[in-house]
Amino acid sequence: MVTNPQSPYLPKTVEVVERIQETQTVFTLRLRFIDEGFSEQYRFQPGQFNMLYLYGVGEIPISIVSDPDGLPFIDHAIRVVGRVTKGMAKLKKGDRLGLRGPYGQGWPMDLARDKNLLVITGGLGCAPVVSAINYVIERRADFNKLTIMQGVKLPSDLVWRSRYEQWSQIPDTEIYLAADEGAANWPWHVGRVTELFDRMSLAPDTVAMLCGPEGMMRVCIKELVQRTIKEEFIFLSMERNMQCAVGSCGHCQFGPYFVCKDGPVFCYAKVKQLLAIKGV
Amino acid sequence: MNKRELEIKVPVLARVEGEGSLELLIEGEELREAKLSIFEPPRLFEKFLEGRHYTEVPDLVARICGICPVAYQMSAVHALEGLFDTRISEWIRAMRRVYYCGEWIESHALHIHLLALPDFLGYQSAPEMAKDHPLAVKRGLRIQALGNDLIKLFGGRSVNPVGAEVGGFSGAPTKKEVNTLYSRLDQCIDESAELLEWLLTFSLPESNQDFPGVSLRHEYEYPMNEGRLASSDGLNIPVDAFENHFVERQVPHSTAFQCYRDDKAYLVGPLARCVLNSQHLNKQVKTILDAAKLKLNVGNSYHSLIARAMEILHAASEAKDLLRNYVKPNTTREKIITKAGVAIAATEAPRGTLWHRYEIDADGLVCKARIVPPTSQNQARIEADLRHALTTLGLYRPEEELRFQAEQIIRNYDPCISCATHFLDLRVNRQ
Amino acid sequence: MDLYYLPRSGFSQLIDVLRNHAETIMVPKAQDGAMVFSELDPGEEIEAGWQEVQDAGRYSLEKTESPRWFKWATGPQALKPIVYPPREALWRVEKQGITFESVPESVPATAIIGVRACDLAALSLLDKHFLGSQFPDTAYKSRRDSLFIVAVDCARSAATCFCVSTGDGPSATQGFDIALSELEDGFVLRSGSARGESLLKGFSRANERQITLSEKQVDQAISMQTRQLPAQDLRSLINKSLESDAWEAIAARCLSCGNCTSVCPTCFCHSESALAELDGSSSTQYREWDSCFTQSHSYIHGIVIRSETATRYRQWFTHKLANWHEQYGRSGCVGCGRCISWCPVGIDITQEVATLNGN
Amino acid sequence: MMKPRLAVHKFTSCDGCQLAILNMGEELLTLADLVDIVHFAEAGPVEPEAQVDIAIVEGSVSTPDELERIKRVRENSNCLITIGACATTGGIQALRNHQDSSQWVSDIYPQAQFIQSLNTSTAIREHVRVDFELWGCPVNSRQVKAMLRSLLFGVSPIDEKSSLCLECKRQQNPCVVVTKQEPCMGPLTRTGCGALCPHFGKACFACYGPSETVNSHSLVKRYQGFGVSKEDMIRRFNHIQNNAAAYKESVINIARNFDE
Ligand SMILES: Cc1cc2nc3c(=O)[nH]c(=O)nc-3n(C[C@H](O)[C@H](O)[C@H](O)COP(=O)(O)OP(=O)(O)OC[C@H]3O[C@@H](n4cnc5c(N)ncnc54)[C@H](O)[C@@H]3O)c2cc1C
Ligand code: SF4
Ligand code: SF4
Ligand code: SF4
Repeated sequence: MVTNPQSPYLPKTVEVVERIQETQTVFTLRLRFIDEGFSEQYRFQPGQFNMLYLYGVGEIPISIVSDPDGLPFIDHAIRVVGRVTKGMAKLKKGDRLGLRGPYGQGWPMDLARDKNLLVITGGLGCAPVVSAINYVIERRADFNKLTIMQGVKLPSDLVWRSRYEQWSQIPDTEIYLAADEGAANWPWHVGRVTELFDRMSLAPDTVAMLCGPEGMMRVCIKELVQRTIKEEFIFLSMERNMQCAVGSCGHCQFGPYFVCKDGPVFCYAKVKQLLAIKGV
Repeated sequence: MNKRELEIKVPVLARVEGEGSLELLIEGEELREAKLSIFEPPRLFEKFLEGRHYTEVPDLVARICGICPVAYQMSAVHALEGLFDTRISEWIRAMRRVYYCGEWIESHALHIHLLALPDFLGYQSAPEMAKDHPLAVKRGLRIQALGNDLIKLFGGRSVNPVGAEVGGFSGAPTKKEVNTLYSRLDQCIDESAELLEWLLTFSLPESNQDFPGVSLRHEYEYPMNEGRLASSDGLNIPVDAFENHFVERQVPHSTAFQCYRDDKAYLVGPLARCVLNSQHLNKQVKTILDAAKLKLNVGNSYHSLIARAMEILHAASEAKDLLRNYVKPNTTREKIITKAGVAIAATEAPRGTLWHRYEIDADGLVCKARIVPPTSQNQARIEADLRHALTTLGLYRPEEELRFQAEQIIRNYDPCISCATHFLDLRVNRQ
Repeated sequence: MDLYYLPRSGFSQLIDVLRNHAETIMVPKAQDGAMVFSELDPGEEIEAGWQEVQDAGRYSLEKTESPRWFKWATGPQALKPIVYPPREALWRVEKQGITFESVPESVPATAIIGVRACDLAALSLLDKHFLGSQFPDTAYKSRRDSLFIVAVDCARSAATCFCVSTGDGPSATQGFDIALSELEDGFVLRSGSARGESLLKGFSRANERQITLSEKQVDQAISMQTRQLPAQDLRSLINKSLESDAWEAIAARCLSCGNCTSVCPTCFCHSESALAELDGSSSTQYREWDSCFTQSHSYIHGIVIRSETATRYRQWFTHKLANWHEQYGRSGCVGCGRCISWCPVGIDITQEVATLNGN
Repeated sequence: MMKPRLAVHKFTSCDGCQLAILNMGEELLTLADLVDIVHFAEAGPVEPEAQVDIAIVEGSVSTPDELERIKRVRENSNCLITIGACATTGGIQALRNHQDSSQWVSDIYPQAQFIQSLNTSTAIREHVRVDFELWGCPVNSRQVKAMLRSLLFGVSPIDEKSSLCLECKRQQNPCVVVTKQEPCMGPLTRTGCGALCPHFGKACFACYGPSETVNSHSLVKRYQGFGVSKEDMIRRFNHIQNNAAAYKESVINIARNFDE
């Protein structure tokens, strides 16, 4: 008779220390492990993610947006889109959920050190890169110019407007925003996000970090490559359905890769071919 | 004396299967109208059976009524096998009884606990009753669950089960599956006996009306799938002769079909069965009944509560006997050679005799179908009983009391209005 | 290597020895028209004579006069359902305090008789998948560790078999405790592990004739195979065909039903779901076999990445024959032919490779 | 906290789907603790016009009265869930939609003028907004419990729509198409029932309705190869879920292409 040792799928209990409503559909949960001993062992890299489990409902991958030095607190910015996220939106301070992680390969912060950093997000995807932005801002002297670009459909889609305003105040930081359609209080560009590339100067040693819909990333990468950014310096965060986050369930396969363990952050040079084909 | 005019309308009858309503019109000492209106929309089953292959019939007719699908399947397969001269094996015959036992147990337990007992004990619903009588309700739900599980053994699910076929069953449970269920039967038998004993302690209202009970009767067993049609006043005919003696009519005061036997209202169902077949009832059932010194009377519809509990115990014991030495056979169905002609059979649904007739063509397709469900047979009887009971109670009584009495009478019959084949929308006839 | 011989009549000796090591013994049985592994009750014997006929979308059993127990080639299952059950509980959580606990499962030591070479090859692929990562799958490991494997060399191949071309059969070379070669009147046995060897020690040695016969049989099984995959690594062929029209042509036939992935002994995709008690007091997390042929497999909010059957089939095919190389160092196909037989419309992976290859 | 209020409404049906609730066994009492069952005629409480959080609707719309009644149910409920084939696609009685059903009525009823029945039997969705649909004829307690549990957690229920074959294989049933050349509808039918028919060696007859991907062309061609006739094939789609879009389309395609 053989009995199971502890399963790698077993979450740990965490508590909501704080809940911040960022926009109508985005909220941040600040979490802390109940088990302090475990909390002390827990470490992560910017760009990694956790599996968050809502009691009785389900488990979903969510990036960590807080700084690695911010432990024991772990922040997750969650956008309400469907079943689990809708349920999580109801969590209050003091509520508990399950967490396991951290998983995956984060952003190449070491590579970006002492270089220019360009962060591009589009559509609704921005949580994964926020960790990188925060990381740089906390260690501003270690990095050169920081450029943040975001394209949205409607001005109202812009999450964290106030943060953009804050970020733009930080030295050597540039913000480029574009909305497909304008609005009264939209001081930024109206049009495609790619049109913004013509307004900025990109040094060839820029490290680019992208996150957003695959179509948007494809277009942006094309612009970057044309502007002589090295393929090895372009990084993107991929999304695929994820059930287990440890390379077991097979859902997150992207070509030969498992997004959960080989990604979610991939170097463009590595996935160039795959990205060109639809439905991979 | 003041002449009282009272109109009692119960727009939706609670705790009956399907939706029906009740209308009473009382003028002074006279009960002018007592109508059990059934406004279940017609689903036209007999029409869409036309053109269907005989193999589809069991799955189609099951959907006439979610409460007693096994009965519909059994009447259909027996009718068709009769026409095709199919000889079924002993195993099939026995397992069909087990399958049917499951439906009797489930249906009766559901009726007793969820529909009827709240009346006797004064609650609106079973969950409410469970607050004061948790053990009795839970026991009832367990018995009901076991009935369901017996059906599932052969049909996969208890509502619209899938295993029954013309010729036998599509498959058979494994020995292991049967054993798991078998081991629960003893407890079910004990609990059914307790249930019967408990119900026998109720003081049931006296009533003695004069009308016949009708059911199948079989030479050596309690009737389910086979037998001749018999009545408590001496009828004894083969089921093929049903149409010579029984007619369905639209009566002037109601638009629902009502079935009469030689112009008489009659009763089908557990009470009629128990009375007509008492010699084949399980010994334990008889012993308990004798000890309680109750003589079942077809003329007292309250006795059907007892009859249902008797049949639960009987069915649980019979299922146990039939499953005792279960072996999974090599073949679970007979080969069918189709033939054109008229297929007729009746079996005993939980609520009473369910009669089917099909005309089949040479390709095995249905040309015509006619189905007479138990509730349409009891309909005239229910209305007669209503008149009698309300008059006996006294028409001067307060409305609430009359209304409760009337509803309780109706529920005694466990009318299953969902067997909607023959039912019409009544409201068009209202003035 | 030492080869032993056990007459058929003496096989019960082996069963007896196995019973000392295993609580459960599984043997092939004919059930509902297919050979499946099922528990051998004490006193029960393995049924002789069963043989199957397979073709694309076809599988039927025939009872022959042969005294052989392993005349059939493959059944619908390999070892996958045993080591990786179709549905299993992963953990439980109590509402009170949101506390998580593993679902304790005790796995009986199981000896399984009649495992084919392709099944063993598939098992070692599953091992790599479930155990080779940074997060070994404990539930899989317990069941894997509980197995005692008695393999059997194929004396016959089904029309759907092509293990010769994938290099995985028809005779067992690795991953077993004991392997049998079945002759008319008995078995030539060899061990593949120390515990296998210790069980066989007492048996008598096989003679020349028996050994030659058993070798000839394997040759016969080899010669019976008509299907094959090309010998070369298919990565470059597939990777350059990702935008070929071939996928649409297959999609016209493919039902996206997932039968192929379910019977494939190496497919491992699964999904998770929470099943809470009605009263909400606790919940259990389950995983169950899933397939890359479903919408939900590639669903991310608002988008189904592989919304068309063409891309789903391509995913399956590409993963199996190309990406497996990157992930686990070899192709994910062991040549068992199950996906061919059990496809309701008879799509044949070897034929599709040939088509892609321009044949 | 106030318990959520629940109503179970019946339209044209066989009552079978409600039994998924009445057959829950002891969990029926748990349910009664969790929600306030304000209308459920078969179980006792009758208050059809009550305002509720969750309305469960069984049955299709087949009478003029039902046309009106469903609007009131919608107005009175926060969340409207349909259970079963009748409510979700129109049910088996939607077979009349392809016929002259007034003729059918007069064939059955001697005084057909009394019958107030529409010429069609249609899904609830065709009349009012529906928040979630549970497929199956009948739905089972497992589905209903999972649906209710999700609603009680405040999240939407899960739609199970992949092919029955996946569930069939999880049960380890040898496929009846492959072993017996039975024309099983499993590949085109959604999961939920637990693969009951193939478990008994019987071909699935699609009582759960279309799965997410319906390639009837390929499957019909295969079954044609087994000798299944055009009429037989049409009947298999034109069955319990006859009014489901994917099956209706399949019937048209078979009628058009079968003989090619
Ligand atoms: C590596 C990674 C990091 C992510 N980080 C964040 C983040 O920081 N903030 C944030 O708001 N969202 C993030 N997402 C997306 C987030 O996981 C989905 O929005 C979420 O799973 C949707 O769940 P749902 O139940 O609300 O949606 P539904 O649309 O109801 O989805 C149903 C189920 O499908 C699966 N699913 C749906 N969308 C996705 C998806 N995009 N990725 C994986 N599985 C999915 C989940 O199992 C989900 O429960 C991330 C996704 C990935 C892969
Ligand atoms: S791909 Fe087909 S032949 Fe290859 S291992 Fe899987 S089921 Fe067997
Ligand atoms: S869907 Fe089927 S089981 Fe449910 S009510 Fe309609 S006919 Fe009955
Ligand atoms: S029996 Fe039917 S449901 Fe099961 S795998 Fe075969 S085709 Fe699919």
